Amino acid sequence: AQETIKVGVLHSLSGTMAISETTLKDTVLFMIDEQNKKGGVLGKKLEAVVVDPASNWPLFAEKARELISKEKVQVVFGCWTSVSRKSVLPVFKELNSILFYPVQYEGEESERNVFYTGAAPNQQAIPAVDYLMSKEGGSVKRWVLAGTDYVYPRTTNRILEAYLKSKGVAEADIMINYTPFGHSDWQTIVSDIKKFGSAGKKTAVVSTINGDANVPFYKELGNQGIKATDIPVVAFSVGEEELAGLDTKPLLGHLAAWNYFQSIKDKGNAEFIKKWQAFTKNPKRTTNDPMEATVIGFNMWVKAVEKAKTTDADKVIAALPGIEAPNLTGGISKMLPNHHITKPVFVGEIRADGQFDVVWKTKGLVPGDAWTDFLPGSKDLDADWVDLKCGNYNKVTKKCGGAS
Amino acid sequence: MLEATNISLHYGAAQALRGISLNAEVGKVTCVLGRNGVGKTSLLRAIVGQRPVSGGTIKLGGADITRMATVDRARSGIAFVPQGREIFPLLTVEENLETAFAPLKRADRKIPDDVFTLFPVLKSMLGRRGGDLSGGQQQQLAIGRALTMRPRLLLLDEPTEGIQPSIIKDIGRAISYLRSLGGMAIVLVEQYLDFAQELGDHLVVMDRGSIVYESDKANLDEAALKRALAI
Amino acid sequence: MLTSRHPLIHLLDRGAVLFLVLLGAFAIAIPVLNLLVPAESGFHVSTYLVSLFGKYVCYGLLALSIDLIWGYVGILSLGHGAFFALGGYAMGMYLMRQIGTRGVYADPILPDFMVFLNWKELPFFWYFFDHFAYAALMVLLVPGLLAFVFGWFAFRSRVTGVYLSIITQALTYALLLAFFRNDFGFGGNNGLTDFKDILGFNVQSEATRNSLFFISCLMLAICFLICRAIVTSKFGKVLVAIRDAESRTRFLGYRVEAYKLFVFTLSACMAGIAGALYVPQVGIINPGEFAPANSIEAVIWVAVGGRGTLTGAVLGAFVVNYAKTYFTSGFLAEYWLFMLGALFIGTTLFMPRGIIGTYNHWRANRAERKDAERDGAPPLASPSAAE
Amino acid sequence: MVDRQTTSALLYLDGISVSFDGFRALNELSFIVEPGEMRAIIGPNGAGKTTMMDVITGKTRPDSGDVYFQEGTVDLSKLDETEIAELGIGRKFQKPTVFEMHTVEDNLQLALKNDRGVRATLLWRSSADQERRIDALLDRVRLKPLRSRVAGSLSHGQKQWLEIAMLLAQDPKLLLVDEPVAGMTDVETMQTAELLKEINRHHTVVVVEHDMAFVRELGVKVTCLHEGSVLAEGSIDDVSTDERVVEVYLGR
Amino acid sequence: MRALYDRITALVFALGLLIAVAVPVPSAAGPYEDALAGFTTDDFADTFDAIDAVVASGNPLATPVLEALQDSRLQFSAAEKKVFIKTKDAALLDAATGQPAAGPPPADLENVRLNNRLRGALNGAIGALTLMAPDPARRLSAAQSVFRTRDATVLPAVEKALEAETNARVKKALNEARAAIIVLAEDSSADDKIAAIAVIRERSDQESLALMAGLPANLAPEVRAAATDAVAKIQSNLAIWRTVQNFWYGLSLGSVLLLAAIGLAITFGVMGVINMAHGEMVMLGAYTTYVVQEFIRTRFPELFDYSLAFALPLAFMFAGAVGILIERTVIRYLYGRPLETLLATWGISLVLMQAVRAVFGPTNKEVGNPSWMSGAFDLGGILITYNRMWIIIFTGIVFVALLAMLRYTRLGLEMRAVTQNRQMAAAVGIRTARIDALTFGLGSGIAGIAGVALSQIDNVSPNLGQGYIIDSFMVVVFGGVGNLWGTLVGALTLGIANKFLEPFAGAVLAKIAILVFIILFIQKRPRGMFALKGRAIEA
Ligand SMILES: Nc1ncnc2c1ncn2[C@@H]1O[C@H](COP(=O)(O)OP(=O)(O)OP(=O)(O)O)[C@@H](O)[C@H]1O
Ligand SMILES: Nc1ncnc2c1ncn2[C@@H]1O[C@H](COP(=O)(O)OP(=O)(O)OP(=O)(O)O)[C@@H](O)[C@H]1O
Ligand SMILES: [Mg+2]
Ligand SMILES: [Mg+2]
Repeated sequence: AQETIKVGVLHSLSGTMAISETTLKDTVLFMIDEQNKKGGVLGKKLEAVVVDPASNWPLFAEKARELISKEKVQVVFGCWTSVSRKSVLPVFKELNSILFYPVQYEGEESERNVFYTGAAPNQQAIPAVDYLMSKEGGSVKRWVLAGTDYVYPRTTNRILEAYLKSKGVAEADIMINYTPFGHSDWQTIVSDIKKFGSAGKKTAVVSTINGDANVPFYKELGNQGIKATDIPVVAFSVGEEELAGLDTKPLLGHLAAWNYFQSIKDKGNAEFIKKWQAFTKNPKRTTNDPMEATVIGFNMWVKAVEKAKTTDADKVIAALPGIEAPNLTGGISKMLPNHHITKPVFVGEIRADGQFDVVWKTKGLVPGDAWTDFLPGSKDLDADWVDLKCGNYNKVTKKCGGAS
Repeated sequence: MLEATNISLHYGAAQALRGISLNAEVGKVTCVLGRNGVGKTSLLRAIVGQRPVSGGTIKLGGADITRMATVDRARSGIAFVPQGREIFPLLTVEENLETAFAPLKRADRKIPDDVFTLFPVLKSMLGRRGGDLSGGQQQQLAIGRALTMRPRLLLLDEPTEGIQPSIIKDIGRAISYLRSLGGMAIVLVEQYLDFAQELGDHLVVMDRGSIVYESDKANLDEAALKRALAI
Repeated sequence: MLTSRHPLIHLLDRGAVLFLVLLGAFAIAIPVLNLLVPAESGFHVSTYLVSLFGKYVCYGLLALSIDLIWGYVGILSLGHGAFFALGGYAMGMYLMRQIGTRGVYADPILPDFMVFLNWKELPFFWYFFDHFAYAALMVLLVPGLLAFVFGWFAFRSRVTGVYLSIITQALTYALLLAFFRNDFGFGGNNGLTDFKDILGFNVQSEATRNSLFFISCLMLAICFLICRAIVTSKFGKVLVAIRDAESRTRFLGYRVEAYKLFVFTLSACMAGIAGALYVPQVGIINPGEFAPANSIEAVIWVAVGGRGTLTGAVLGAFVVNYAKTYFTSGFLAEYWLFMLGALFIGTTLFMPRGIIGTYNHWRANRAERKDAERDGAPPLASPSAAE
Repeated sequence: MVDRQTTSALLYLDGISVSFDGFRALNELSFIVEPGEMRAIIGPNGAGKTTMMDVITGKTRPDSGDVYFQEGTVDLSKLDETEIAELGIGRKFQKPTVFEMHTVEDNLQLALKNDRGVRATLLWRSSADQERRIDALLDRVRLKPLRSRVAGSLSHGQKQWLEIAMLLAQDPKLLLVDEPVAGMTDVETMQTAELLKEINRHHTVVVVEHDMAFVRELGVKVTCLHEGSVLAEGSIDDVSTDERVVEVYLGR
Repeated sequence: MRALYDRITALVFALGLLIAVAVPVPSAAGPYEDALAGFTTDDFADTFDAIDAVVASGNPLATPVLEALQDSRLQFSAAEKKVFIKTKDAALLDAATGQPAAGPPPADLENVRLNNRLRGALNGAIGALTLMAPDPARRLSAAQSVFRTRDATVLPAVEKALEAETNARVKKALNEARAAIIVLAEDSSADDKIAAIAVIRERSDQESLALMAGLPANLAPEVRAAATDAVAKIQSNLAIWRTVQNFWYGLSLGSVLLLAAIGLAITFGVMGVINMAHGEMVMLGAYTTYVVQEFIRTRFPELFDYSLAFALPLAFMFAGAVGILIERTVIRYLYGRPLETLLATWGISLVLMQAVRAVFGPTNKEVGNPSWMSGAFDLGGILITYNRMWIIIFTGIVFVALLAMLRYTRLGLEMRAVTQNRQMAAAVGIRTARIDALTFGLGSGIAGIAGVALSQIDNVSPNLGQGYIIDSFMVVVFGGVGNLWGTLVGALTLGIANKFLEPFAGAVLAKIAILVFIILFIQKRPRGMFALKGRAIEA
C-alpha cells in the first residue's frame, strides 16, 4: 500500500463530552478528506487514526501515548476541556509530538508542542465585556459572572473581575456564582440574577456555564421572563451547536462572543458550510467556532509541513510560527510565536432561528495572549518560541521559568 | 387424583429421591412419614414442580403434569403448604389470603368462610402484616391460603410444626373436615406419629429417598411402622 | 475447612500459587522486554504498554480491595474510588511539591494552580508533602482514616445492604463535588498534573516507568498475600459468616462492627496504595476519579472476574480494562460501548459467578460427580451465594 | 416478686412490656430462672415466648421493665447482642439459622467457645483439643457423615440439629432453646430430651416447646405464657390440668 | 386559525393606516422623513437616533413604523435610501407615506437590524405611544415599561391615560408608573412624592425596592423618612415572599426528583433490581417526546400544543416495552441476585446510551415547551413558571395513580407477592413471569413519562439519564426502600432542603451538604426515613 501520513484524532465520542467533541472528530475527518482530494500532503495521502478517550482524563493521556508511540501519528488534533489538555501535555512533551487544540480556554499556558487555535481570554471575554460596557452594548454597570465551577470559568472570571475593577466597577456591582457540572435546577440562581439585576443599574450576565447545564439555564431564563433587553446574557461556551437543543424564541437578543459564527456572510464560510453539509449528508448540520479553529489549525499544519517539507515534529514546530491561513470570516489568521493565533472577535445576538446576528466585531484581528495582563502572576510572563524559545519567560527577572 | 410413578430427584449430583411412587385419592389423606432428611420435602417439591424430577412421571387427575411449570400446576388445582410457611411477609393477612385468588375465576374470588371457622385468629388479624405473626399463626395462615385456592390436591408439609396443641387438634379437625367434603385429595407429610396415624388413610414411610413401608390404615402393622421409622 | 494442615499450604492453594507465579513472571518479563530487548525486535514491549500494564495492575489492586469487602463480607462499596482517589491525591501532592521552581510561574513553594488563583501561601494541608515518607504515610492514613471514621459510624449504626452502598456512593459524590471546587485547594477540575520527579527520578524516564510497574506488581502481590491470609484464617470464616447471617454472628458473640471496620479500613488503605501507584504512571489525578461511575465500574471488574475469588478480582480488572483499551481504538471506537455493555450483560447471563468463579464451580462439580461415581454418597454442591 | 438486689436468680425479668405498632406482645411479664434450673415454657402461638427470648438476648429492647442476669448484677437491657452472648447466653432460634455457606464443621468451629476478638481470630490456630470437641459434638447430633457438607444444603431437621450442636459448642451459662424438637420424629424427640437433661447438669436451660410429650419427659417446672404474661406456673401436671391452660392452649 | 387572525390584524392595521393617511400628510422632507433616513445606514447608532426622531416627529405613522421595527418587519434599501414596512401578510408599504410601495421591491432590501439597546429604546418609545392603545394588555405592558424607564417626558401622557383608563389593573400599573416618575422628578412637591412613595410601597416588589434604592440624595427630610419606611416595609415583605419562593422552588425540585425516582421505586424498591439503566429509560421517554414533537412539527404544526398529550402514552409504552424486553431477556435470570443486576443493567445502560447516540447523534435535541407550559405568572410576591407548576401537578397525579394501583388492584397485589417470594407466588398460581415483566415494564414506563416531563426543563441528550440516576437512588434509599411514601417524602425533603441551603451556601456546597446530611441521616435511621419495621423485614 501507498505510504500515508497518519493524523491522530483525540476527541471523546462517548461520555459527557461526546456532545461537543464528536463534531470536531467529524471536522478533522472532513478536512483530511478534502486534503486528500487535493492530493494529500507532500505527495502522501493523509490517514486518520480515531480513538475514543471517553471523556475520561487519564484515558486521554493513555490514548495520546497510543496514538504517538503505537500508531505513529505525525500530529494530533484533539481535546476539548482544559483538563484533558493538561492530561496529555506531558505525553506530547515526552514523545515530542504536536497537538492542535481548538477550543477557547483560560490561557495561562504556552507549550512548545501545543498550538492553540481557539481563543485566549483576550480574544473572547474581554472584547465581549468591552462591548457591553459601551453605549452600544447598553452601558452595563453591574455584572453577574456565572460559571460552572472549574478552571476556565474561574480564571476567566478572575481576569474579568480584575479587568472590570480596573474600569471602575465597584465590588458590590459584581456577583460571582459557580455551579456544579451539569447543574439542572436553575430556579434559585436565575431568580437571584433577576434580583441582582433590579437594583437600578443596567446589569448583564457573563456566562461561562459549560455544556449540558446551558439548556436548563436558558430554559429557566426564558420561563422566568428575563429578556435580553432587561438583563442580557453573554455566553462564551454557547454556540450554534448548543442552541440546536433549544427553542430560541424566548432567548432573542441574548449574546455570545466568538471568533466565528455560522451566520457570518463570507464566501469562504459559505463554501465551507456547503461542503461540510455535503460531507455529513445533513443539510441542516451546523458549524461552530471550535470547528473553525480546527480548520484553521489543520490548514496551518498542512502549510507548515509543506514549508518544512517533512512531518518531523521539530521541523514542523519550527515552521509553524508565522504561518498564515485564511479563517472562515474573511480574514487571515496567523500563528504567533506564542503558539496562539490572531483572530477576529464577534459578538452575536441569538436569533429566532438558532443562529447569531453579529452586532459587533473588533476592528481587526486580535492576537492571542497566552498570559493575561490582568493577573498579577502572569502579567510579567511572555511566551515566545521563536526568539526566546520559552513559554513562560519572565520579563522582569529575564529568566525562563520552569525547566522545559 | 395424584399418581406419581417412579420419580427420582437430584440436587446437583446427590440423589434425594430414588424411584418413589405415590398415589393420593380424592377424599383420602395420604400420610408420608420419615426421619429428617429422608426426602419428604423433596417429594412434595417434585409434585408442585419447584424442583424438576430426573425420572418418573407425575399425573394429576389423569393428566400428565411432569413437565408442567409450578404456576400451571397450581392453576390445575395443586395447593401447597410448605415447610417454613413461606407466607408473604409484607402483605397483610388478608392480602396473603387474596394472593390465592390467582387460579380462580373472578366470580369465585372470595375467602371461603371455612378458613375463618377453622382459624378464628386470622379473622382478628386481617390487617396485620403476615411477617409479624408468630410462627404458629403463620402456619395457620399458610393453610388458610392453600384452602382459599380451593384445590383438588392439598399438600401439607409438617403443618403441626411449632403449633400449640389445641390448634394441632384444630388442624387435625380441619383436615378431617376437608376430607369429609370429599372434593380433594390430601397429602400430609408428618413427623408426629400420633397425629399421622389418627388422620392418615394411607401411610407411607420413607428412608433415604425411597419408600420403605406402605400400608392402608385398615391393615396397619404398627410394629413394622415403628421399625421403619426408627431405622 | 479449618483443618490442621500447615498454614502455608492453606494460604497458598494451587490457584494462589499460579497467580503469584504469573504475576512474578509478568513483573519481571515486562521491564526486561522493554529495557533490554531492542525496539526493532518483535518481542520488544513498548513503553506505552509498560505504563498501560502498570495502570492495569493498579486497577487490579483496587479490584482486590473491593473483593475483600464485597466478596467476603458482603459490603458493597459503591464509593471505593474515593479511597483510590485520595491515595492518588496524596501522591499527587507529593509530586506537585517536587516540581519546585520548574512550574510555569516558577514559584518555589506554590503549585502553579495556586499562583494562578492568586493564593499567597500554601494551605496547611499541603505542608510536609514535599517529604516522600510523609506523603507515603498519608497515602495510607487519609483513606484509612476516612474509612475508619465512616465505617465506625455506619457499622455501629448497623447500616447494611443497599443503604450502605448508597451512602458510600454519597460519600464519593460529595468528595467529587468538593474536589471540583477550586476553593478546596486541590486544583479543581484540572487536578494535579505535569509531574516531574519522584524520589529524584524523572517520572517520564523509562527506568522509572519500569520501576513503578515493578513496584505496582510487588504491591499487588503483597496485598494479595495479605488478603489470602485474612480470608483463609478463622477471621475469614467469620467474615463469610457475617456476610451470610450477620445477626446470627452477633448472637454467637462476635463483634460484627469491629470485624467490618477492620477489613473496611484495610481495604481502603489498599485502594489508597493503588491510587498512589496509579498517579505517577498515568500522570494526572483529577476529581473525575471520585465519580460514582468509576467506583461502580471497579465493582463490575470484580463481578466479571468472580466475586469472592481474589484472583478473579484482579483478572476481572485486567480483562475489562484491556477490553476497554482495545475497543476504544480503531474502527471500533464509535461502538465500543456496545462491546463493553455486551460483555457485562454476557458475563452476568452466561458466567454468573464471574470468570474464576465459573471455573471453580465447574471444577467442583466435576470433582463431585467423580466422587459420586466412586462412592454414591457425595457431598452436595454449595447452593448459590446468598446475597 | 423478689427484689433484684437480693435475688439469687440467674435470670430475672420484671414487668417487661414490649409492643409493636400498638400491639402488646409482652405485657408486664415477670419471670425468674434460678441457676442450674431447667425451665420449660409453653403457651399459645403468639403468646410472646420468642419475643421474651428476643428481649433476653438483646434483639428487642423492652419498652419498660428490668432484665437482669447473674444475681441481678448485669442489666441486660443496656447491652447489645454481642455483649449478651459474651456473658454466656446462647440461643437456638425457632427458625433454624445456620451459616449456609459454611460447612457443618466450620459452623461448629465458629460457635466454639473461644476469644472472639479480631486479633484472636486472625491469629487463630486449630488445636487437637478443639478438633476432638467438634468430633464429639458431631457424634452427638449424628451429623458426622455430613461434616464437610455445606450447611445450606441440609434438610430442615438437619439444620435444627446443627443449631443445637452450635449452641452446645458455645458452652453458655444459660441456654435459650426455642422449639428444639419441631420437625423431629418421636424417637428423636426423646433423644433430645435426654440431651437437654444431660446439659442441664452443668448449665441453666430455658426451653420453649409445644410438644407436651417432650415437656413431660423433661419433668421440670413449667411456665405457661398467655398474651404476654404468665398464665400459670408449676409442675407439668399442675399446669396441664389448669383450666385456663386447657382453655387457651391444650384444647379439649 | 392563525392565518385568519393574522389577516384580521392586517385589516385593522390597514384601516389604521388609512385613517392615518387621511390626516393631511405632512410636507415632504419634514422631521419624520429625515428621521426615517436614519434607518437606512445599517448602523445601530443611527437607528437609535432615528427612533427618537420618529417619536419626536409626532407623525401618526410612528407607531406602525416602530412596531414593524420591533417585529423585524422594517426594511430598507441602502441604494434607494428608502424605508418600507412589511405587513404581516408580506405586503410592502412605503414607510414615508404609509402607501403601498410603488414599483417592484428594491433588490437590496434588508431588515433594519436591532440590538438590545435599540430594543430597550423601542420598548420605551412604543410604551409611551401605546399608553392609550385599545387593547388593555398592551396598555398594561406599556404602563409597566414606563415604570421601568421612568422617563419624565412621558408624564403628561401617563396622566392623560390615567384619566381615560377604566381597567383596574392597568390603572394600578399606570398609577405606579406615574409614582415612579414623580418620586424621581426634581420639581415635584414633597407631598406628591410622599403620596407616590405610598403607591410604590404598596407595590412592594423587587423593582419597587430598586426604585427606592435609586432615589437621589437631596430629599426633603419627610420624604426621606417616608422612603426609609417604605424600604423597610418592602424588604420585610420581600423576605416573607423569599421564604415562600424557596419553598416553592424546593417543591419543584423535589417533584423533579420524585418523578425521576418513582420508577426506580418500583424496579429497585419493589423488585429489588439495582437498576442502573433507569436513567436511560427516562432518556428514552425524553427522546420519544422529541420524536413525537418532530413528527407533529412537520406534519401537524397546529397540534403542537398537544404534543405532550401524545408523547405521554407513547413514552410510557415505549419505555415500558423496552423495560419488558430487558426483563424478559436479562433480568429474569437474575432474581435473587440483586448485585448481579447491577452489572447487567450497567451494561444495558451503556448500550442504550450509545444506541441513542448512534441514532440521534450526540448533541442535544430540541424539545419545545407548548404554550401552556411557557412563561410564568405572578402569585403574590413570587413568580411561578408554568412548566414547573405543571410538573408538580403531573408528579402528584403519577404518584397517586401508582400508589392506588399498587394498593388496590389485583395486579398490584400480585406484584408485591411476586417480589416478596417468587417461588411461593408461583405455588399459589400467580403467573410470576408475566407479573415480573409487567412490574419492570411499569417501572420503566413511569421512568419514560418522567422523561417526557424532564424534557421540558432539561436537555435532551444521550446523557440525560446519567444526571438523574444517582439522585434517584439517593431519594429511594433516603426515603426507605420499598415504600412509596418514603420516596415521596424523601424527594420533597431533599428538594426543599436543597433550595433553602442554596441561597447562602451556593449550589455546590448545598449539594455537598445534602449528601453529607443523607450520610448522617442513614446513621440515625439505617433503613431510611420510612423504614419498614418489625419481624416481617428480618424474616
Ligand atoms: N437445596 C438443596 N441442595 C442440596 N441438597 C439438599 C437441598 N435440599 C435438601 N437437600 C438434601 O436432600 C435430602 C432430602 O431433603 P428433604 O428436605 O427432602 O428432607 P426431609 O425429609 O424433608 O427432612 P426434614 O424432616 O428434616 O424436613 C437431605 O439429605 C438434604 O440434605
Ligand atoms: N417485630 C414484630 N412486629 C410486630 N409484631 C410482632 C413482632 N414480633 C412479634 N410480634 C407479635 O407478637 C406476638 C408474640 O410473638 P412471639 O413470636 O413471641 O410468639 P410465640 O409465643 O413465640 O409464638 P409461637 O409459639 O407461635 O412461636 C405475636 O402476635 C406476633 O405477631
Ligand atoms: Mg422437610
Ligand atoms: Mg415462637
